[in-house]
Amino acid sequence: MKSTEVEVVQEKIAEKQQEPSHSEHTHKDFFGAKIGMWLFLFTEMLLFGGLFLAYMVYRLQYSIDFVIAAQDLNLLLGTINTIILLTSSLTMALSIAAIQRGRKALSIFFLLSTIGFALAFLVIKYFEWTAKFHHGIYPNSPELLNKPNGEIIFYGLYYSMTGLHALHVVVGAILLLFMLLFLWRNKIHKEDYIKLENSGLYWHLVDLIWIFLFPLFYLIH
Amino acid sequence: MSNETNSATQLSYLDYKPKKGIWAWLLTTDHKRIGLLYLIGMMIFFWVAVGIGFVMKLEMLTPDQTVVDAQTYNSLFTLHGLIMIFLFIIPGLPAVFGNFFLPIQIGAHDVAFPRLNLLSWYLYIIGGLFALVSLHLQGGPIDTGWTFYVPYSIRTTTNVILPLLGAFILGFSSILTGLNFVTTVHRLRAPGMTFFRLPLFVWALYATAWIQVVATPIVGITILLVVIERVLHIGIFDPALGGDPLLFQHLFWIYSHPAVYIMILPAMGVVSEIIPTFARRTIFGYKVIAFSSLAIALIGYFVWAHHMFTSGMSETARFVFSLLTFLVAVPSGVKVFNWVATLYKGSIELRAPLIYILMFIFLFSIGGLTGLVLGSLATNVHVTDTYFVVAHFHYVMFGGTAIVFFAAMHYWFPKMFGKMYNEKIAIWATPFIFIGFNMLYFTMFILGYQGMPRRYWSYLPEYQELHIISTIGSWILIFGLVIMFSNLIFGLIKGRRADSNPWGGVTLEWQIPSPPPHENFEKIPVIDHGPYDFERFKNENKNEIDRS
Amino acid sequence: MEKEHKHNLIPYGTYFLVWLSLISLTVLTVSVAGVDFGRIALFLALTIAAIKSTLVINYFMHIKFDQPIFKFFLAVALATLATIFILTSTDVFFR
Amino acid sequence: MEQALRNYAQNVDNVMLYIIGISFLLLLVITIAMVYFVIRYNRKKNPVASQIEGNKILEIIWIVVPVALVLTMFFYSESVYKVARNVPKGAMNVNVEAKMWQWKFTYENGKVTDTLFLPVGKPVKFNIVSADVNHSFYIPAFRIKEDAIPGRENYMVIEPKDVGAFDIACAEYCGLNHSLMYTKVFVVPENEFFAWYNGEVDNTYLQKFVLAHSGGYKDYITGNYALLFAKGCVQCHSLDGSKNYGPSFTELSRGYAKIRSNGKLETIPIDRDYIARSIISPGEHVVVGYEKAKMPLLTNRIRDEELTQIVDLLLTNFVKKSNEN
Ligand code: HEA
Ligand code: HEA
Ligand code: HEC
Ligand code: CUA
Ligand SMILES: [Cu+2]
Repeated sequence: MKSTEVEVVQEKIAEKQQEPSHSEHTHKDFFGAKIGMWLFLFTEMLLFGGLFLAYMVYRLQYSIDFVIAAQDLNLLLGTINTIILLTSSLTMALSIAAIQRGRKALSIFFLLSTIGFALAFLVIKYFEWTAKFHHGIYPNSPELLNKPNGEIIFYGLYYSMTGLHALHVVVGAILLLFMLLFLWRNKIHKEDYIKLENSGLYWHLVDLIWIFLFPLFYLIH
Repeated sequence: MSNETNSATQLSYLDYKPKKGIWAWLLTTDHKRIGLLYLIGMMIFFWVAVGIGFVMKLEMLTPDQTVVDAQTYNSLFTLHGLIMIFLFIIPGLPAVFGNFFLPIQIGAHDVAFPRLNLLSWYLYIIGGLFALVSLHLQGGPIDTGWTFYVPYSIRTTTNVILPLLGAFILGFSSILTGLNFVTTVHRLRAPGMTFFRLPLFVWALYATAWIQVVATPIVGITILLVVIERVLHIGIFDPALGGDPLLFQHLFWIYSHPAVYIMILPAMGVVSEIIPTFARRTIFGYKVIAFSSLAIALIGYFVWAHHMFTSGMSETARFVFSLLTFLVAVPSGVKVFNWVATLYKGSIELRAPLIYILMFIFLFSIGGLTGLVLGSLATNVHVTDTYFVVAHFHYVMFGGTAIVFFAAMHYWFPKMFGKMYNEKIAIWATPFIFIGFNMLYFTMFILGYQGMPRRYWSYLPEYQELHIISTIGSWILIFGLVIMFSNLIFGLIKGRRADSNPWGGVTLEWQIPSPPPHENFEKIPVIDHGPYDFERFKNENKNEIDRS
Repeated sequence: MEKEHKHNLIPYGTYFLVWLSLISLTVLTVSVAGVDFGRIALFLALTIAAIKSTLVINYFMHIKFDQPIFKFFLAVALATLATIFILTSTDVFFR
Repeated sequence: MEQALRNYAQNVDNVMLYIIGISFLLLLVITIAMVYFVIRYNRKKNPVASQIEGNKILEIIWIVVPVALVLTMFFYSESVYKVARNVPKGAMNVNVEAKMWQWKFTYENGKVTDTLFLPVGKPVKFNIVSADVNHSFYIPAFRIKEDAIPGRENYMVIEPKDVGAFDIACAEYCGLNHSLMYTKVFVVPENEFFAWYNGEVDNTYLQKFVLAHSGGYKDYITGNYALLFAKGCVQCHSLDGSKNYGPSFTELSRGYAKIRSNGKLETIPIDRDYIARSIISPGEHVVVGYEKAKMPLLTNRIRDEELTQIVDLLLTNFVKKSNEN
């Protein structure tokens, strides 16, 4: 969009504000809401950024231990989960595209499938984790403590990073459930779908993070 | 724009009560009320920390035990640091005066997300309560220092987890405030209020808000990892399991160095407001000051490891970070020079707020310039972790930010409450504060250079004389502060009515009644001039100026 | 505002294409992981991840079609991240 | 380069002077300008302000000049500091282990102490580790410290320039007794150090040695009393009247000595013979008040001509001095 257009938009908004209004503004500022959402996403990015930084430091220090430890991760499940999340991102985007065109039912369908994928992801994650637990590999387990430091750290990072990510998936799924409700009740519709759009942004971020987690943990050889 | 006509049509924010009783405050989304809520919360936490500081200085009177034992002292300085940093000085200016005046100064009715704003306040209070509750739990108050260095923080048996979670929540509160301000500045400027017509306080808050948004999450995750380490033993920070304590220090300072600019930038913004008002002239080098705020925010990001020069980092890192540290001093210097130049050929009225600002310039310069000593490798290695550092950061934080906080309280007092404090008494408090401050903290530079390490409960007898001078200084200082605060509180109760523009300021907040009406502006103003255009203002409001 | 949204209507097909590329990139990175690329293996994996995330950000998250200010914001955040990594490297890579 | 490490503390002080000097000037300029403007352009004297928006040249000056200034500071400081990160060839290794709340020093030959002993004028490299939490190995007099971090080994180099005793502090917060984690480093002449290192003398010997003449190192090498230092007499006999293991040499100026010989109290004049006998057969007569302390037999360390020299020295400098008065 050209800058002149931005100015036009800004002036329009300014006009709106000039109308005597009350503090519960009747006009919503979609653009502002989106700015807010993006800023929030940045904080999430940096939150994980800290963890990735830790990963970098330790990968450098314990590169061999990392390779050994990574052999025990289930590449197949990891790949399936990657595909699931990517697909959920697609359905999320489609859900927004549908409501943009005013097609509520389609939008709801796509949103439901997104939530479905989220659940599938979590179920697979659950099996992955419990399998590890059965092998006695979890933080502070005697089995793990016997291993070299590098492997302990690898699993420390693995559990905290995928754990935090899983937490985000859960939060995202709950958020999407609310959106479903709003869609259902026509609170989200063709003219006002910023909530759905923002939740979508959040959901894509969850996907983005996984895009990096996946090679860093599952693809070390 | 006289007071009477306006108050007839619009209720002041203090009188406008959409809800009953206390709920009119606790559920308000009015940015001005939220600002006051912050002020109240901050007052309470703050005086607790001041009391602790006072006790610490008492303890330092003699080389051995004076009033408290070692364990207590360790908890005291930790709490003192924690409260001062996370509950007072980081939220301080943005949350109180930023909340109150940012929307007014850009000509808006409120911030972009008023309800989020209230949520920030609740998070702030909850975070503070976490810290306070931890004091009364088994294990005793946290004793790690405000820096939480591992592995001590994962070994100590005191209550670490709760204050850490408190800090995490406070971090979120800070992020949300920052996010709110960035959006507000982008979206809610009045028509014609271009970026280069923003008052410099807004510029400073904008730069600060960005740091809050992109730096705070790092400390958030760091703190969480420490908590996880304590509970689950994942090894990331535990050297016994292969963890790297230096990684913690990096992560901690990646946030906490930018955080010191979160503390000082808003203060610098306030200075750029007060000086023009009392000099009756436009600021010298508006754009340079505006950009130096951004420059400080930016370069401030590149220097964190100057807190780690002796930690065993690589030589390369020592070199790089020292060099960058020196560069960050330049934009601060630019501001100082521009402020002084703004006094040149002004028409200066020496009122209490300006006196505090002059004091700020002097004290902050000392603090900042000794920052150079700390940034230089050779000298840092000698004075790091000594009282020299303690002196440095009190000069910049207390002599810098807190003194500006006082200036801001005086400057905006009539606007916020529609009352006036007693000017004479306000001025009388300043010499006590100035002398007490320097006695208290300048001695610490000397102590530090002589090699007295910080966080010491007992010390070698040869340091005692200086400690005594310093402690006496703290009494004088507190005396001055008590005068100042009592005067303000007295003004609040008994002060005479203030009119809408007692100082002859020209930014938007002075164009509306005191205290501001609930909606700030009846009609959003249209802006066609810079923020400090006294020339224009004089022609338009001749009478207004002559009166003051 | 409404006009803006109509502006941005992206065909469903585009999303499918993006999705297809994402999936194929995933398949690529997994199959390539078996091959011994030595030191550049990590680099390769991260490059693929970077390409994938560019796709997600540009299309799914609409950055490509949104107002320039979002690109600028994103640049700030990414630059911050980059700074943190590079400057920390001056320590950990030279120890 | 070698000199640089030896003079490190001095150089650090110079850097400090340089930075503080410039800072002080800047502060002075700022403060004077500020105060002058406030007085000169007071509302009464200057009722109408001039609206000066800025001045490009000035602003460029006060960006460029500070940049230049801080760069000189940086490079000066860095050039000084570099020396302290450079391990000189032939440096002696000492392992330093910090533990809540004490220090442990291990020497190359396996000797372990809790107080540090170093030879003067020889570069030393400390390999610093920690057994529990972070500490920092800080010797203020040498203007240097380095943290002890569990799980890693840090290093630090110094080259002691003077004989003396200096404080070692812990400068990184480490819990309850952080402030009590003090010890000392004793810097002694090389031969004394090696006598100790090889187990010929014990810790207290070196400590006393240093304490006896802190500040008097110059005398040791060149001064009148060189021999008294070399033979270690000053360990027990001070030169300034202060009390120590043995009577101060200034006591000789009494002219008469109250002694106990074979249990009997006697007073005999202090002369050449008395002094010589005190040294070659210490147990024969004991100065009153020092019955419990014993002067060791040092004849194996003193050759005959040295003995005469010592006696002469004591006679002329202590005994005679009093006679003149
Ligand atoms: C408000 C907070 C604040 C501010 C603004 C600053 C500002 C600066 N600080 Fe400070 N600092 C702290 C708060 C702050 N600091 C705290 C809390 C700690 C200790 C943390 C802990 O360990 O607990 C600390 C510690 C600290 C250290 C680590 C010490 C150690 O533990 O080893 C260093 C090292 O480089 C440093 C440097 C600087 C520098 C170079 C600036 C610069 O930004 C200063 C710039 C200002 C000026 C230079 C003065 C004005 C300019 C002129 C008068 C013009 C002339 C200028 C030139 C010639 C350049 N600080
Ligand atoms: C803003 C920050 C701030 C402020 C104002 C102060 C104020 C004081 N500090 Fe501060 N101090 C720190 C931040 C601060 N401190 C930090 C971060 C540490 C490091 C902790 C650590 O090592 O972990 C520290 C450490 C520290 C030490 C070193 C402990 C050690 O290493 O052993 C000492 C020693 O005496 C000390 C003394 C004091 C005293 C006597 C006061 C005061 O009591 C002096 C008197 C001041 C007042 C009476 C009031 C000032 C009023 C205002 C600032 C604004 C009022 C505003 C409202 C009410 C809204 N402090
Ligand atoms: C380990 C301690 C020690 C050392 C080393 C030592 N002395 Fe003594 N010295 C004593 C003590 C104790 C006495 C007092 C008891 C005595 O007279 O035997 C003493 C007594 C003396 C006296 C008599 C002093 C008087 O006031 O009457 C002289 C003279 C003397 N020493 C000379 C020397 C000389 C010369 C040396 C060095 C070659 C030396 N001492 C080394 C411990 C020491
Ligand atoms: Cu050991 Cu402090
Ligand atoms: Cu810093």
